[in-house]
Amino acid sequence: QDVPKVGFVYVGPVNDGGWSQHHHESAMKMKEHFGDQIEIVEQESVPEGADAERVLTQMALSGADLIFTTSFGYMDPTINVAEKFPDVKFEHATGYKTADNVSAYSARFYEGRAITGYLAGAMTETNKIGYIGSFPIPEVIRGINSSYLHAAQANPEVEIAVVWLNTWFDPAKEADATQALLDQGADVVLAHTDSTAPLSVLEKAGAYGFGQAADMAEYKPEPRLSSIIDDWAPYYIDRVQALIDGSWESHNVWQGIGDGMVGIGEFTGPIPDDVLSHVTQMKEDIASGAYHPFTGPINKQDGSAWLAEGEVADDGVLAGMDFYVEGVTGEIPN
Amino acid sequence: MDPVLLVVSIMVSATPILLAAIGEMVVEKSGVLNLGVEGMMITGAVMGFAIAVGTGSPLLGFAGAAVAGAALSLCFGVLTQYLLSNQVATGLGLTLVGLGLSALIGSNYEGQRAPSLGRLDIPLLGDIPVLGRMLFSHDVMVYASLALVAAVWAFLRLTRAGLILRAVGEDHESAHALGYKVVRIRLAAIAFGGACAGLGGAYVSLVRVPQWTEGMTAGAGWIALAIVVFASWRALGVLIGAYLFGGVTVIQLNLQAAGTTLPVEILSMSPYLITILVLVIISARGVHGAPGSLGRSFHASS
Amino acid sequence: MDDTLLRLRGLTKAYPGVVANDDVSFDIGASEIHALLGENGAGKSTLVKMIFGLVQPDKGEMVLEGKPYAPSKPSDARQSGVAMVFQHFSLFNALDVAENVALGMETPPPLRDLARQIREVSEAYGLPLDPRRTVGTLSAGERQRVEIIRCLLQEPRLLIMDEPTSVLTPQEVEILFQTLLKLKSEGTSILYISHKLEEIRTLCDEATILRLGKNVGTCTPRDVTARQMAEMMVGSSFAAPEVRGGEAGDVLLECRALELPAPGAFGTPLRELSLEVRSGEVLGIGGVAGNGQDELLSALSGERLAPAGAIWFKGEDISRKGPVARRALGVLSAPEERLGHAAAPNMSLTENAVLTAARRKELVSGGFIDWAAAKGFAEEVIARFDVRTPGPGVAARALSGGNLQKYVVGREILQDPSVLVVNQPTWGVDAAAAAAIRQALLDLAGQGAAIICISQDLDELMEVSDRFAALNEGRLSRAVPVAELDIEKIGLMMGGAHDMEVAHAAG
Amino acid sequence: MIRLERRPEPSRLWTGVTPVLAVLLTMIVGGIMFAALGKPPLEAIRTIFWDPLFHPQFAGYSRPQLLVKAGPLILIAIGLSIGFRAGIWNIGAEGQYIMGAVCGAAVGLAFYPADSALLFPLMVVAGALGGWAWAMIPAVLRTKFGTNEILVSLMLVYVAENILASASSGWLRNPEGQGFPGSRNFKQWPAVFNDELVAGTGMHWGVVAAFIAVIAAYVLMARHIQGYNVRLTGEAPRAARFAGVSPVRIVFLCLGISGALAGAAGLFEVTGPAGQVSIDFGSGYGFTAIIVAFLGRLNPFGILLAGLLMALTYIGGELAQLMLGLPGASIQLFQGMLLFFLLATDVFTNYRLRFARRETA
Ligand SMILES: Nc1ncnc2c1ncn2[C@@H]1O[C@H](COP(=O)(O)OP(=O)(O)OP(=O)(O)O)[C@@H](O)[C@H]1O
Ligand SMILES: Nc1ncnc2c1ncn2[C@@H]1O[C@H](COP(=O)(O)OP(=O)(O)OP(=O)(O)O)[C@@H](O)[C@H]1O
Ligand SMILES: [Mg+2]
Ligand SMILES: [Mg+2]
Repeated sequence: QDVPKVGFVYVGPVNDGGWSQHHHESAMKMKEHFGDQIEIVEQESVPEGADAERVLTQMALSGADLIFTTSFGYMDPTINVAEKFPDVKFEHATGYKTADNVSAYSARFYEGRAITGYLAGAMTETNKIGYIGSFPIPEVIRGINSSYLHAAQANPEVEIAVVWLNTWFDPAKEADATQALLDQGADVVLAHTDSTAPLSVLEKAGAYGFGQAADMAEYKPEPRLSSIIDDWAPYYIDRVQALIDGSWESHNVWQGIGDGMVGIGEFTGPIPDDVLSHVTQMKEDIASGAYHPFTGPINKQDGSAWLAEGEVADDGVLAGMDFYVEGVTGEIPN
Repeated sequence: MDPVLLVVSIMVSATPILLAAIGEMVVEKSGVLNLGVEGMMITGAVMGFAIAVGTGSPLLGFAGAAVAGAALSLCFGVLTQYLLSNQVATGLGLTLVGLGLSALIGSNYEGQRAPSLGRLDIPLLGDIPVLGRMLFSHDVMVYASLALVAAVWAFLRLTRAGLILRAVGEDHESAHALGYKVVRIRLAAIAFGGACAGLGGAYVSLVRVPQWTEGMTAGAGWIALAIVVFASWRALGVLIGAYLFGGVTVIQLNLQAAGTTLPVEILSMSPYLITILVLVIISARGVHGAPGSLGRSFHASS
Repeated sequence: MDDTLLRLRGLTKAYPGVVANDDVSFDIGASEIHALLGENGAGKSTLVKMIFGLVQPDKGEMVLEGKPYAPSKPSDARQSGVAMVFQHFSLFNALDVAENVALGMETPPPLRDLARQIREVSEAYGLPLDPRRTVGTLSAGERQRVEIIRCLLQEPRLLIMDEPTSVLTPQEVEILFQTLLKLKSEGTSILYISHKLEEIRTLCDEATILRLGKNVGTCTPRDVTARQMAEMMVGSSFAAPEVRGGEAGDVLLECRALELPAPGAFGTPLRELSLEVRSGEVLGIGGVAGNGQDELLSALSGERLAPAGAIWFKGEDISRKGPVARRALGVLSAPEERLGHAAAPNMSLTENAVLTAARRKELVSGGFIDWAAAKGFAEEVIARFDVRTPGPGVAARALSGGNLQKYVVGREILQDPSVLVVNQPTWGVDAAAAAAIRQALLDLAGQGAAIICISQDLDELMEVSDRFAALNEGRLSRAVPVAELDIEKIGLMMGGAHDMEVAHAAG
Repeated sequence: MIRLERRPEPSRLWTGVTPVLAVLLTMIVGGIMFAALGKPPLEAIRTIFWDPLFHPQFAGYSRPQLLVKAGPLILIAIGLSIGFRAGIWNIGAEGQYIMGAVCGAAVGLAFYPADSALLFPLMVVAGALGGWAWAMIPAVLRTKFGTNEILVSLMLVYVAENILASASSGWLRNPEGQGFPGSRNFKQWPAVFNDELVAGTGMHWGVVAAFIAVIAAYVLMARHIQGYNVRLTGEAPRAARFAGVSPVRIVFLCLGISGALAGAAGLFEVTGPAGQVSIDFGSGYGFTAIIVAFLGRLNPFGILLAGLLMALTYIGGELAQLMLGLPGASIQLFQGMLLFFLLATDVFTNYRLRFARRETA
């Protein structure tokens, strides 16, 4: 009974090949790291909202000491349950609310998007890249902006076409959307949804894409050029260690390539050497903090100034980003 | 927008619904309403995928999917035909069971890749400049689905077995009085419908996406049901309906990708709204053609 | 015996709670028209279903032309040369004539050849039919032709007909009889079921009578009276209706040039239909099934609303009033189809009492149903009309047709209607029950109600009506006092010769 | 040979016995399935059916949760059952549930941060009206054009989901939510928060409404002429027209009731247990309620029990995941089996098994 119990709650099945699977795998790595020092319980496919609150409560009742709630929609349930169980610690992913016993953690995926965006800009021959959006939330808008800015760095002519799907995960829709983007002349497609369906379609069409959430190494060397990998394991190990040490404290962190939370998959495929060295360098600069993907001058879509020359976006604005940067066409649905 | 590419995309996106709908049409023609298409499709999707991965042959995968779909549909068949359960409820139950079962079976297949089904360029025809790429350069299942539509049409219109099937759906009492085995004929139709739904599901997991993920048919089975009504229970209508729905789905994505100013919400609702609209137009025209005994239980009281 | 075609020995078939056939034995001779008689539920249909292979006997055996005969399915029967025209047609409305015929044959030729054969055979027997017509659009008489042609094409040795004439005009009956006689002369035997005893006397050579599933005797119909046969069926004597209605009083219900479009693809429109019926009077409306009887009843009951000014009750325009309002006024009706129209099959008799009697019997107050009162009313109907059932809690479908019919008609009569419209009040009902229902209608008229009796049974109409009118393709002929009519005039009226004078001149 | 023989009337005995039999069969077959998945079958069954009620550690919490989970299911299923009785197949309650939540929440949020006691009742009305209006679409299309209501109501679920998505990431988005999707959380707005009425019971207004709906539906169907008309329409449409029942009116009545109840359920849920309008608000209650309606054999009290049983399998299923690591999908399959077995055993209510003997053929 002495070993600490760590719980994980996932929004999808643990083998969804995307978001939930990554949290699950990271949890497994963490468990491997600690072995018998801890006990772990997991619950998959928990709908957000009322059900989440119940599942969290039951988990807390079952004696969990630290619970990771791995989806944005669990934010309010987490806060509510945390209030009822002050002795249990909670870690909520991708949200912004914290409490004495609730931490928030999130990844700076836009750093990865800068790299894949640059690759997309460099690799497109039609000067048109596609982007599959899930929901029009800051996280995704940030990704579109970051991708476009860096694609334009590589290729000033580039255009970006966005298709919104209103889902994180629907392989058939993702496949159709990819096909539609290809039909519209895009030859590199970035996906902000979690399945490998886009890569399958891209492979057939001979176009390029990227791994999302996972390395998606099955699609190496082509069509996958690189990938943005969610790697939560270091963070989980860190936090569970803190729990064991009794040093756990609430915080709100946003980690990127430098901390290892955002991984960049191996560069594969016919990337020209100069592009390769550029992105390799970019990755290092971002990791070291030498380069911030949102560094001015950047204007907003309507042409108004946002960041002056050399100015770096602050986290507050980034966190709530609800506008496109200049050059992105189309409107954000609302 | 390149019309050639568009047509190709539409055909691929419509094929799963087309397969499921043509099967369901036969089921309904025999007087049975099976609302479990979604459950049979998803089961077909997972079994097709599992078998294709296991054997390395997508065609075997399709065969397995058909068998799995048929097997599941026979659960429905036994319940509704022998145990006389309500067809609506049983169909819904079938969907539930199919979704659960497929998720269980599929948990080992997530993230795997399926062997791909090659494109079948029809020689000569495939070389015709525009049409060739548009119509004669698909995978074999696209042709199979079209052939199936033609076969179903011919079966129902031209053969005695087809006539009997229609008769059973039209009036099971009369058919029974003439000595036709209503229940057996319906079971055969149900199994056929299940097999078609299975094929449709496998097309999603083996060709269109292609990979297995839980719940991946995402409502296609329901659309297939709508299309049967939409088609007024005619094979050609099913073809048109499936391609129309596939068309709207693909075109709305293309419009988004092309950067239209139409609001995204309207675009993504459009396949459903247009389906409703067409259903309304068709029913307002008074073309129904629903089989007379559709959805009614039959019990030979002798 | 050499000239025996089919020999039945000890056939027994039990259903839960009832032995439908109990040790039935008789012979059907070659080239013989053999009648099978019996009350409702006597087991006639069950017996012929066994001969046709639709039902398997529990016990007993059959010998066809000296060989044991045990059909396990209709196709066995067809192969042995047995064909059957069903009591309830076994036709498919949405299919065409040729398809319908093909479905009833063992090995039909291709549809095109079949269509030609249908034309040939139908003309040869004087029953013209267009093989491409959709069956749903045919009249009842034409539908029966389809059934008969279907049998004839198989050149049967034994043709079974279960109540074939209940839907035919006298002229059509005449044609049918000629066909049957022709068949007989060609060597075909016919097993003929009917409740119309006069018909049997003209047509049949032999008759077997069933009562409660047992063979209670045979007779030669020509040698006995209809009344004797009826008494054999019932097992006792019974009274024919006696009291004629009272004196005709004021006009209670009136239709003025009622026009109503057809209700669906297979319905009949009502055209310029005018009628009036007075207190104490029974207006009989004859006509071949499918000429607007159903539609007329729907229009009078309020089930379908008529254009304003078309239907008047005691000088009040009730055209736009629905069934509830009309019942409140005293205009009641009982449709032909008992199950599903006049009564809900799966609901109890008590519940079915509420169906039409809610208002007049005050079974509903403030929107809430008084189930005790409803049960009381149901019990009253059961008692007064001798409905044979365990009690009012029984589902309507559990009653036999005749009993349910008594219940349905009784339910309306006991509500003291001012006007009662009935359609086929004794359809398929056995002689004794039919007599009781007719008597009740006459008694009601005697109390001053106006009654419209729509029926295809001319004998019935002659028996109960004061005046007679005929429906033809939705038009109603002028009503003529029954005393002035003979069978030929009636036939002409039913055939659509509305103006009697012209008809006479032509004839 | 085994044959079915229709009973003259449904058997009272079997009406009561079949659900029990179905649950037992489900336990047996489910147990086999759990064993096949390598989990201890008895323990799994016990965790699903027993622990939520009696486990010392959890029961105190999960017992009230049973009501929270069953409340919306019952409320929606009651509405659906009335329509199903009349042969009107509203399969799209999920859409009406969503629209009820969106409309009710929108009306409420328009007054944020008002503190009036009238606001919550107003929201309930708005929610019910939202669901009602959404159900009126298939009703109007069916009565005007004869369009199949199964398909229209179903298609409208997808439309409603799109509206929900745009509401939660657009026009109802919490202005203080830093651009994240999701409306304001009603839990932080006491004036409209649909909280437990008595702490620790799980009783919120939605559950109260569900109980009222059960009783009202019973009275309507068993005693009131309109309920009778509904049943009559389902049993024999032609007889209903003959009785004077307007089929159009029945369509509007049935779809209206089920839409309004589903809408109200959505509102109670969004202001209570869910707390906010979010993209994932639609959690399938509308579809599960169809199963609940049939499990309860369209009888109000049956639905009450079925709703609780369904809630038990959900909560028990979650516990089984937590304690035994049972995969989520197996619970779904388990529920499907329950419905199948109920439908299968239902045959005994209306039919009797006969072992046919044939002496001479
Ligand atoms: N399938 C069946 N199941 C149960 N009972 C049946 C069945 N068919 C007939 N019966 C019963 O058997 C008896 C004989 O029925 P049958 O239909 O043979 O009578 P019938 O003489 O043809 O009557 P009618 O003149 O009304 O047509 C009736 O009591 C009937 O209720
Ligand atoms: N099937 C029925 N049988 C007998 N009475 C009925 C039936 N249905 C409704 N009624 C009675 O008719 C009265 C009015 O019913 P209902 O409200 O359905 O019709 P309505 O006349 O159109 O009413 P309103 O004009 O108020 O809309 C009720 O008091 C009820 O008792
Ligand atoms: Mg009979
Ligand atoms: Mg009114």
